[in-house]
Amino acid sequence: MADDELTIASKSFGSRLMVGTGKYGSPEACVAALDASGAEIVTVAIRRLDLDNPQARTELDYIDWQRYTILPNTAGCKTAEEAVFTARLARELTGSSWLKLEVIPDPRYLLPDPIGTLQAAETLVKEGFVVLPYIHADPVLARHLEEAGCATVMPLGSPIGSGRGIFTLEEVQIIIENAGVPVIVDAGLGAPSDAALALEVGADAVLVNSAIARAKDPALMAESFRLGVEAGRKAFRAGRIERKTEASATSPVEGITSMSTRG
Amino acid sequence: MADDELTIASKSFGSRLMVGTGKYGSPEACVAALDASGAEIVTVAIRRLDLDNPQARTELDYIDWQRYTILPNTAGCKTAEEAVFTARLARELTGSSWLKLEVIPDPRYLLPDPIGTLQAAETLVKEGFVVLPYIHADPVLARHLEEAGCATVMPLGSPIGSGRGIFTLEEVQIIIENAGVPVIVDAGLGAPSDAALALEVGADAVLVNSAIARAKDPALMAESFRLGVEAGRKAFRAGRIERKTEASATSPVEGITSMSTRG
Amino acid sequence: MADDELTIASKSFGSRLMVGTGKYGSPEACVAALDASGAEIVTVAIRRLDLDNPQARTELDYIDWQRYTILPNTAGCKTAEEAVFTARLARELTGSSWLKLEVIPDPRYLLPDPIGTLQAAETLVKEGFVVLPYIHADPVLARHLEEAGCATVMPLGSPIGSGRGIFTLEEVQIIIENAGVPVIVDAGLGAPSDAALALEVGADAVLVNSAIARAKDPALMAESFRLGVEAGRKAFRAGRIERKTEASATSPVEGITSMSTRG
Amino acid sequence: MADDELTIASKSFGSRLMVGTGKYGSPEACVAALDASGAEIVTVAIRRLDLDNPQARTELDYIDWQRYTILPNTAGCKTAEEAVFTARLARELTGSSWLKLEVIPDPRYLLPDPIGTLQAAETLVKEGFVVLPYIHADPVLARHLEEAGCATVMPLGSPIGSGRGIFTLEEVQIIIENAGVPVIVDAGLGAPSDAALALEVGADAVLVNSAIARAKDPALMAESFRLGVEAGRKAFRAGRIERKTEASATSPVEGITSMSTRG
Amino acid sequence: MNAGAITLTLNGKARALPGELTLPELLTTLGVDRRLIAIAVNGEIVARDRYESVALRDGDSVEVVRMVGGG
Amino acid sequence: MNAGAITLTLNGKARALPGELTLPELLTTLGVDRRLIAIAVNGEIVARDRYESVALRDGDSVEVVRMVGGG
Amino acid sequence: MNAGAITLTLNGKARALPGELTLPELLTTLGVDRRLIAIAVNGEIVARDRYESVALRDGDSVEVVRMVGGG
Amino acid sequence: MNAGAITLTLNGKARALPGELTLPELLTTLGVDRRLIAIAVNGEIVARDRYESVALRDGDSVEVVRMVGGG
Repeated sequence: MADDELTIASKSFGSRLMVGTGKYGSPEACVAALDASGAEIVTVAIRRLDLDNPQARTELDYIDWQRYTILPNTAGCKTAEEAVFTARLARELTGSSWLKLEVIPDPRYLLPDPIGTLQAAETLVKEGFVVLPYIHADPVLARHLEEAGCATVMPLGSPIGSGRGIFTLEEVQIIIENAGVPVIVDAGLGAPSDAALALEVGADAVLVNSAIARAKDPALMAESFRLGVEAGRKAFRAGRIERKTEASATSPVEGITSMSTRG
Repeated sequence: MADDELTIASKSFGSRLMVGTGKYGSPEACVAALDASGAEIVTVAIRRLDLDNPQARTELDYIDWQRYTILPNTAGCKTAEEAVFTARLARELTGSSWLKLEVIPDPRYLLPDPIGTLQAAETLVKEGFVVLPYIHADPVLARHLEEAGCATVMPLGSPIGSGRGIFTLEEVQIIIENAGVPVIVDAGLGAPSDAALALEVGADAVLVNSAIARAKDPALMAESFRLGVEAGRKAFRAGRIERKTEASATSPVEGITSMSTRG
Repeated sequence: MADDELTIASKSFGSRLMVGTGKYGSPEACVAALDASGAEIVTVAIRRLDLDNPQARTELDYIDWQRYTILPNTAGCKTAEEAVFTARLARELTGSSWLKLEVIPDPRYLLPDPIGTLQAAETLVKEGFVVLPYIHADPVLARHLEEAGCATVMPLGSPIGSGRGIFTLEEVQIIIENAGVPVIVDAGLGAPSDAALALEVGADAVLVNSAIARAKDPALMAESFRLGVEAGRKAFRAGRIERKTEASATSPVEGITSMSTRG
Repeated sequence: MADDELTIASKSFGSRLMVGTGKYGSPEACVAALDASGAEIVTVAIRRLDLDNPQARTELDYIDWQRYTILPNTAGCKTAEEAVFTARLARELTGSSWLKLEVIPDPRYLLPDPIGTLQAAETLVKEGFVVLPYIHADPVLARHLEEAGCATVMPLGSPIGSGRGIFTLEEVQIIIENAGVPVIVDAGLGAPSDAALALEVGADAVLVNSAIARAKDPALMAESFRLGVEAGRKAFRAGRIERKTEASATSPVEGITSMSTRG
Repeated sequence: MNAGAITLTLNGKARALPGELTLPELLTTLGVDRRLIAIAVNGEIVARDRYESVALRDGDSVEVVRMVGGG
Repeated sequence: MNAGAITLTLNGKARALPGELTLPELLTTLGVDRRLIAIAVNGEIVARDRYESVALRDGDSVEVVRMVGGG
Repeated sequence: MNAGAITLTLNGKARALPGELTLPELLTTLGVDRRLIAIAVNGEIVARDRYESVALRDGDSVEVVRMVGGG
Repeated sequence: MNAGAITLTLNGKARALPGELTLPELLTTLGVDRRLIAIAVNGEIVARDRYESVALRDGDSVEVVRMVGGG
C-alpha cells in the first residue's frame, strides 16, 4: 500500500501506529513489542541521568535506533517554559527536531494545558521544531495549533494509561473534519478495537503505550494493535456502510420456499 | 497460530471470520470479498429456483466451494416448522448437515423468535443437524440452546444489516461467560472495530455480510474485517489492561529535569 | 394530568413509578420511601413464614395497604411450575390476582427464562391472573407474552440491583414500538435520569427497588425518581427535538454588532 | 429546600435550571415556557436594533423582568475583542454586570475558542463583570478560567442546539471534581434525562434553550426540564447506588417456598 | 382425632406432633395468625375458607407463606 | 403414463401439463439441472437418489430450490 | 448645529443627515426609545447619562443595540 | 584551573568539587558517556561541540539528561 502513506512534515511512513517505550516489564519485552508493532515512530522521555550510576543501561539501549524515527516527549513539564527547555535538551540529545509536546499541569488525569501548549508550540515552531502537540480533543484549539505551524495534532482519547478508549470520539471527528494536518489519537486506547475505530473515522494514526506495555503479553498485544490499525485504515478507505435504525435482510426476501401440500 | 483454532462440532478452522454471500453488487465482488476475508465458513440462503429461467447463474456459481464449509441458513422462515422444512431441503442440497438456524417472524427488525428457534433446534438436533442458531443476546436462551445440543450460539449484535455494531455487548459478555459452545456474534457489525471488540471480550468468531457486501470496496472491507478479527482475537489472548478512572503516566515521574539557574 | 393515566388491566393509575419493598435498611425507611415515591403499585415477595417466630413483624406490617395496589412477585422461582405454585399462593394471600411473574434460573445475573416465563404466563392467564412478566428485552418474546394475554411486559434495563441503567435501550424502543400493552422497564435503573430516559422513549412506567432502597437517603431518592418519571413522561408528551450532528445557534445569526470605528 | 441553594457571585437561587430565550415559535410560547421552567436566570442576546423598524416588539418585551436575573450573552462574537465590546454594551443595556461569555469562531459546531475566551474573561473580570464562560469541557481550561476570577464555568454537553446530550460526561465529571466555582452544563441537552444526569454527577446547574424552545410543546417541555433538574439534584444529594457488574436480588434469597408433596 | 404421633414437614423441616390434627389446630399450635398467611398442603393451595376441612396426616407436607419485602 | 392432462403447483404457481409424469421427466421438461437443486413434493423432501420413484399426479405441489447468496 | 450635510454609519449602513447633531437628536430622528438600547460611537460605549454630550460628526459610526431572544 | 573548592548543583543535588573545571572534565569525573546525554548549564542548553568551552564555577547548576522509556 505504497499509495497510502502517512506523511508528517514531509516524511512518509508506512505504519500508522506509533508506540511509546514506557512502562515495560523488561527491556526485552519492550524490544519485542516494538518489533511486533511494526511502528516506525517511537516516543521516548527525557530524564536526568542518574549520576550515581551513570553507566546504567535502560530499555532504550536495547533498541536498534536505525529502524525508528525517534520522537522525544516533554512529559513531566507543567508549563510552557519547562516544555521549551526540555524540547531543546531533546533536540540536542537526539539530533532531531521532532517533538511530542506535552504541557501537563494536572497530575491526576494528566490532562494537557491548552494555553501552555499553544504558547510552547508557537515558540518551538519558530525555533524550527517539528511539533506534535498532545491536546484535549478541542477542535478550536486544534485549529489554533495547526495555524501556529504544528506538524500534527494529537487529541487524547481518554486519560493517559486509563485504557478507557476514545470517550472523545465526537470531538475527534470534528477535529478530523476540519484539520489540514494529520490527526493522531493519543492516550487512553485500551485495545485494538479502539485503534481501529480511530482510524475508521478518519484519524491518520494512533499512539499507544500503556495498552501494549502493560498487557499480559506485550508483543502479542503490539501485533494486535498493528492489525487493528491496519484494519481501521483499510475500512476507512473501503467506505463503511451507514448505520440504520431498522434491519435490512441479507438473504433475498423473494422466492422463499413453502411446505405446501397437495392443493 | 495452529494452536488457536476455532472448533465447531469437531471441525477446526483457522479463521474466526464467517461471511455471508448476500447483497453483493456483482458475483465478482462477492468472490473477491470471500477471498480477501480469509473466511472458511460461508453462509448461503435457500430459495426457489426460477423455473422460467432455470439455467440462470448466481454469484454462488462463481465460488470455488472446495475452499469453504458451506453454511446454509433458514432466512425467510417465520416459524419452527418452516425452518425445519428449509433445513431438510438445505441438507439435501448441500450434502452437509450444518445449518444456520433462523426463525424470524418480524420483518422490520428481523429479530429472531426465541420460542420457535428453540423448538426448531430441538427437532433438528435430533435429526442430526449441526445447528448454529441465530438468537437474541439472551443468556438464558443461549443456555437452553446449548442444552438442546446446538453446536454454537449466534447472538445478534444489532439488527441484521443495520451496521450499528454490538449494542448487546453486556449480554454477549454474559453469554460468553456461561457458554460451553462457541459464541459467534452475528448481525449488525458495521466495521472491523466492532468485530475486534467482539473477539476482545471473548467471542469465538463473528459472522459478517452487509458490512462487507455493501461497502464501497467490498474486497478491501473484507480484508479489513479479517485483520480486525485477528486483532481482536490476539488482543484477547494477549490480556488487555484494565480500564481505570484516573490517568497513569507512561513516562517516569521521577528525574524530571529543571531549568534551574545559578543558585 | 387526569388525562394521562396509566391503565393496566382496566385499572388506572396516576403514577408511572412502581416501587419494590425489598432491601431497605429499616421498616421506617421503607414506609418513608414509598410515601415519597408517590407510587400506587408496590411489589412484594412471597416467602415461608418463620415458624420459630411466627409473630415477627416485617416492613410490610408498617405499610398502609389501603393506599397501594399490591403486586406480589415470584422471585426465587427457577421454573414455570414453581412460579405457578407461588402465584397461586400469592393470590390466596393477597386476594388479588395481580402478579409480577419472574422465572429466573440464573443466580448470578438473575436473568429471566424466556421459555419458562412464557409457559407460566400461559397457565396463569388461563387461571385469571393479571400477569406482568419480567423479561429480557426481547421484542419477539414480548410479542408472544402479549399474545398470551399478559397485562404488560416488563423488559429489564440491566441486571436486577446492578444500577447500570438501561443497557437494553435499543431493544426496549423496539418493544415499545410494537407493543399493544403497557411496557414497564424493570430492573437495573440506578438514578432518575435512567427512569426519565425510559419514559422519554415511550415506556409507560418503570419499576424501581434497589436504587431507592440502597441509596444513602431512600426517601429523598424516592422523591427524585418520582420527579424523574414525571419529567420523562412530560417530555415524551412534549415532543423532544431531534438529535443533530451539527450545531444550531440559539441566538440570532443576524444583527451582530461590530465595534466599527470612524469610516 | 432553602438549604440547597445555588450561589453564583454571592447571589442565591432556588432553581438550578437556567433557560435561554432564543428560537421560540412565538412570544407567548417563550413567556409560557419561562414560567413553566421555574428558572430564575434567563439568557438574552445583544443585537443591532432594526433602525427601519425601531418600535418593533420582540419576545423579550413580553417578559416580566422583575422575576428574572438577566444574563446577556456574547453570542455571535468570534474574537475576544468582539466579546469584550459586546459585554460592555450588554452592561450598559441591562444595568447588570452578569455576562455569559461566548467566543465562538466556528460557525458549524459553534465550539468556543479556549484562547479567546480566557483572554476576554481576564479583561472582563478586571472590569468588574460577573463572568460565566461557555467552554469546551476541558478541565485544565476550566481551572484557568476559575483562576482568572470567573464566577462559574459552563462546559458544553454537546454542540449548541444539537440535542445530543452530554457526550462530554467524563470530562464534565473531572471539571466538577476540581472546580471551586459552580459548574453549569450548557449546550446540547436534549431531554430532561440529560439534565438529570448532569445534576446527578454533581453539576450545579444546567442551561437549556433549544430543547425547550423547539419542542412541540415548549411549556410542557420546560416543566419537564424543571422536574428533571430537581430529580437530578435530589438524587445527587440522596447518594445513588454504585454500579455493579452482577445482579443483586431485591427479594430475599432465603425462605423460598417449595411445592413439596407428601414425603 | 387419631391418637398416634405423626410427623409433618412444615416449611421444609420435619416436625413431630402428638397426633393427627386439622389445619386450624396446627395454626393454633404454631401460634400463627391466619390472616397474614397462605397455605399449601402437599403442593396444593388450600383456600382460606377451607382450612377447617383439612385434616393433616403423618407425612403431610405443609407450606405456610407470608408476604415480605421484595422487588 | 396416464394420458389425462394434469395441473401441478410448481414453486407456488399452477402449471398445466399434458399428463402424469415422473420427477425426472418434469425436470427434463423444465430444463432444470438436477445437480444444483433439492426437491420437495407435497411438503416432503425427496432424496436425490429417489427421484425416479416419484410419479407426479394432478394436484401435486412441487418445490424446487437452489442455493442463493445469503447471510 | 453646523449646517453642512453629513453621513453617518448607523448599524453598519451609511445614512445621510442634513447636518451635525447630538446623539439625543439622532435618536429622536430615528424614532428610537432610548430606554431599551445601548449605544457605541466609533467603537466606544456611550453611557446612558452621557448621550447629551455626544455630538456626531461626518464619518462617525454609531451602533445601536437592544436585547433579543438568545441562548 | 583555579584551585579553590567549589560546589555545583548537579541534577538538583549539591556536589562539592576540589576546584573549577571544564564541562568535559566534569563528565570524566562523573564517569558519564557524553554520547548519550545532553547538558544545560544554568538553564542554557550547551551544544555538544561547545562542551570544551564551558568552565564551571562555584554555584553553577548543571543538568545532565538522557533518554528513557516514555510514552
